Amino acid sequence: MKIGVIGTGLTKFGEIWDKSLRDLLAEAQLKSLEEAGISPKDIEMIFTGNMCAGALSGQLHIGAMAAENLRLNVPSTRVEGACASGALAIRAGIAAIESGAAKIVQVNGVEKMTDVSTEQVTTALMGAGDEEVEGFQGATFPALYALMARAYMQEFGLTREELAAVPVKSHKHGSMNPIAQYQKELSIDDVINASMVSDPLTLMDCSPITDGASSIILATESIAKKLNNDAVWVVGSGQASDTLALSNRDSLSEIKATRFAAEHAFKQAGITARDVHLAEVHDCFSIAELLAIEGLGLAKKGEAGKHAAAGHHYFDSKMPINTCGGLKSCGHPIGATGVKQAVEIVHQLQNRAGKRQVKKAEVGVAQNVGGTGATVVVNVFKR
Amino acid sequence: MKIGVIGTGLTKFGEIWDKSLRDLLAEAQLKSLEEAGISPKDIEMIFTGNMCAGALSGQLHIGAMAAENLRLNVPSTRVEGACASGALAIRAGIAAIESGAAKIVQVNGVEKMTDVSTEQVTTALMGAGDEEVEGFQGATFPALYALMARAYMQEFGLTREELAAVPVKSHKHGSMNPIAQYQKELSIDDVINASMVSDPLTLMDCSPITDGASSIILATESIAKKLNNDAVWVVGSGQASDTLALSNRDSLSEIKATRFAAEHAFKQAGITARDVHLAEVHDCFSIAELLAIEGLGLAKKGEAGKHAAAGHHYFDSKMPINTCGGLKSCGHPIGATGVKQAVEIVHQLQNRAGKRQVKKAEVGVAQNVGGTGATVVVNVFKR
Amino acid sequence: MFRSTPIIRWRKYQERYNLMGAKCEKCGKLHYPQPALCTCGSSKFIAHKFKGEGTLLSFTDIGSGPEAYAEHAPYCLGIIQLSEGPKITSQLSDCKLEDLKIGMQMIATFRKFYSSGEKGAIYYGTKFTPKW
Amino acid sequence: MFRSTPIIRWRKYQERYNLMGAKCEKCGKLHYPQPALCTCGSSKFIAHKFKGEGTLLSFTDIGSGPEAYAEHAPYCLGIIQLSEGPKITSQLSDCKLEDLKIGMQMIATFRKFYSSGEKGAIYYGTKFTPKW
Ligand SMILES: [Zn+2]
Ligand SMILES: [Zn+2]
Repeated sequence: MKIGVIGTGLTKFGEIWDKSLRDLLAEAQLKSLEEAGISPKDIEMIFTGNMCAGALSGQLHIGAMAAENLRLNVPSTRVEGACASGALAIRAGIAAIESGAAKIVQVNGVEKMTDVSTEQVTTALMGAGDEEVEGFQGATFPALYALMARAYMQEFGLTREELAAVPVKSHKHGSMNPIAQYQKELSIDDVINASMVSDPLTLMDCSPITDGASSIILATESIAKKLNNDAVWVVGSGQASDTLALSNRDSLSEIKATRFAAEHAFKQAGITARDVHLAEVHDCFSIAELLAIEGLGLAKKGEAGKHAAAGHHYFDSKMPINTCGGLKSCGHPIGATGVKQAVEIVHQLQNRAGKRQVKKAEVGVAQNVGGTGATVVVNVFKR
Repeated sequence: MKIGVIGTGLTKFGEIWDKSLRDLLAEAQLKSLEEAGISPKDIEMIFTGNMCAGALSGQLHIGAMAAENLRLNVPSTRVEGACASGALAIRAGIAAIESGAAKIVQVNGVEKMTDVSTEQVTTALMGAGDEEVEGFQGATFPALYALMARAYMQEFGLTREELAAVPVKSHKHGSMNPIAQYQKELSIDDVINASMVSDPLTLMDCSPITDGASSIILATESIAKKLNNDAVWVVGSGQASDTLALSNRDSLSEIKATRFAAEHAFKQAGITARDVHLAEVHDCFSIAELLAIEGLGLAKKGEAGKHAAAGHHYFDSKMPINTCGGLKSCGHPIGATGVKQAVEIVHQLQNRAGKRQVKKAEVGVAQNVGGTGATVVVNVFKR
Repeated sequence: MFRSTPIIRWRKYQERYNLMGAKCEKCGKLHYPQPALCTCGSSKFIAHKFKGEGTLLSFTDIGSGPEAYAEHAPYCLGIIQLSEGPKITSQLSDCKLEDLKIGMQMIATFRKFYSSGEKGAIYYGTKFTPKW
Repeated sequence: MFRSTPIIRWRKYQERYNLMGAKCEKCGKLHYPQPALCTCGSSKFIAHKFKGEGTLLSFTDIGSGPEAYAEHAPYCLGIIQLSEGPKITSQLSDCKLEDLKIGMQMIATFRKFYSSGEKGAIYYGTKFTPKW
């Protein structure tokens, strides 16, 4: 597989009071077109990832909205897999091109979350879990990840300080990313002493509520080579599923679907975990970043926390992780996240990442998780 | 394009009190597997259409649920385009096979609508329109289609009696379909004298609130030939978009996206409208059936009502339309509808449609609409 | 969706209170509401206030509305072509279904829409009424 | 999602009130709740009532829950491995976070969950509590 990313577009991430769901989506759409140097009429299909607009804005049918924004009548579809919706939209775009149905595709992600109360957001996000098994019990996503964190800490001896190294690093990266929601550094103490959300996770272990949109343009190899002499290539893509409810899985201390998705994506890309120069992973909660790193094979089981504490995941260290600031610091507009991860990898591979630029990066991986790991997508990008 | 439909599965459509969203989905999934004579492990990817489970059951992430039902870890994705979600899932399945990513794919549709109040359903369904332009104004879907009906009646002189011929025919067909929600025949007077919902549309012009699920198994040509000596083939597929809001379109009396989707699907299938032996079309409201017939080119603009009144759309007449009873009589579990349309066409082309069997049918078309026409999918099936 | 916070109300204030749309800077085409792109391909607009007069293209009535409008029903709904060109979906106030006719002239009027919960914000906006 | 009608409550009555799960007719494996398919591939099950005893695999607390549980917070949540095998997500009642320890024995108890609106139905179900 060799599909070109020929344009990227991101809005600011954060509380964007003056922009609606449609405004955010349109802004990212127009930016990716502008960067690709093409006109709306060149777009043959559109796929858009979104999770919560039905619950938070009363708006489904985002596919039609995305086409309308470009004044197009082309096929335009919304894809949803909870927090993995963005990467699923990328996979839909890949399938459209690989099937020959389209040569140039726009892939977007969008979420508008700050129009409603936190309780409404919490309720809406529980749609990612199992409503009958988890939602009825009053479970929340911070709580479900806290269950995983505690089980992992017990099993592998991870300390609270090691876990806190994850958001500290995220905020360091976010401080160098102009679109990030939070651009302020944190200390280990800031994380540990923040208000407790679901023990052992504090507020600083949790990704925030964010508005934002992201967009990329995908094209066939020949078109990408013609239009862009610095295209980045999608060379592998994997997706795997697991039970909706955490309690229905064999282990609470791993996200098995990451392993399955990575195996497929790496095989397709012809790489192994050793070939990966940087990764964007789904750190909706700090524990999730460690599970992601281990699931991708970038650390042995139980060891990701030690690497984090040793500083290996900074942009200028051995294995740069979440150089954009991750979901924690860059923000987590759910549907936009998966596409934003791709944008960050593309910018890094094109040497456009400014102060947080990783040196000599040629292979980047993006891992996007839905729920507590019921859907995982892994996409591999190459220079 | 030549993709085989090697298995079909439908639940009963109606108020299925004792079954949850998950139960309905699982039932259809197991039925299509059984009919195909394959085991869950043969399924390489799953796509599921659903519109409202987030709003009506608090459950998003239906892709993972579908995989869990079969105890699989394969890629499984929910696709949403309002009331066209089912046919969009079929398109996603087609793309998966055409791209070479999978050889056998399960495509499902599901909706569980009777757990909540009618007002909640009405609110959720407005997610298919434009929330800011239509929803804020208190618009409902019956009202938006009533606006189209009145504009069409004024422009083409369609009478109330002609329009009533649509649900009368639907109920005749539904009376011969054991899974239909309503299996009772109606008269023209029953339609006209039913309680007014949104003038000129009465309750008998409106599809009901329905629980149900549907499933098909798609396979490559070679696998389909091996597994099934009576496979029906998907030979063309088209999708088009239009503005979310009805008021932003040029005309209130046509659904332009049907025309665009049909042009593409027919071209791909190598057919014209004259080659079509029967069609399942999206009669969410009786006016929609006339607009669909004209959009597909099965009648000239403004003439579909006369054909309806003349009885041409019965299963044993010139141009059988909605032999399953349509959305009106068979019921309209939103996400399930598009896949059920495919199931009906397959059963007709395989001579399995019982009392409502169309004679010598070899080419069937399914047209599925999202919102007031902001998304339309047309799929062409051949014996 | 009927938001329980006043943010959306503030964001759409001009559009809904004052029929504020947009004029394309490049080709001059008028839009309501402001789109992402003009038909000419430009994305630059300046605010344009519509006069609030137009022609009724179609209409209907709603006996049972969505949750937020439950106590508000029944009401009439129509599509009006503004005299400047764009079309608008609008509630029709101060009239009954029998009063309405395709092609009749309508004018904008400022009205209450719905209130969000018992203590929630009250939402206002423009409705249209026949120009008797 | 917290349904405003009692239908879902009725449908899950046995499962939630009586910890009723399923036993595979073919291989005898126990499940909670009943799945579509057993690991052996069979879809035939008979009802099986779990004893309501198990081991705490992990736990946490929730200070601010979803809308329906707003007045109910704070509460503890855990995953219990039932003595018969299956795992269950459950609220933990009659205990504080400090009381809990991975590996401790838990027993089922019948409790109120939440009420739907001021006049709405009250939902009940099984919670787990430490076996002191
Ligand atoms: Zn212009
Ligand atoms: Zn078994």
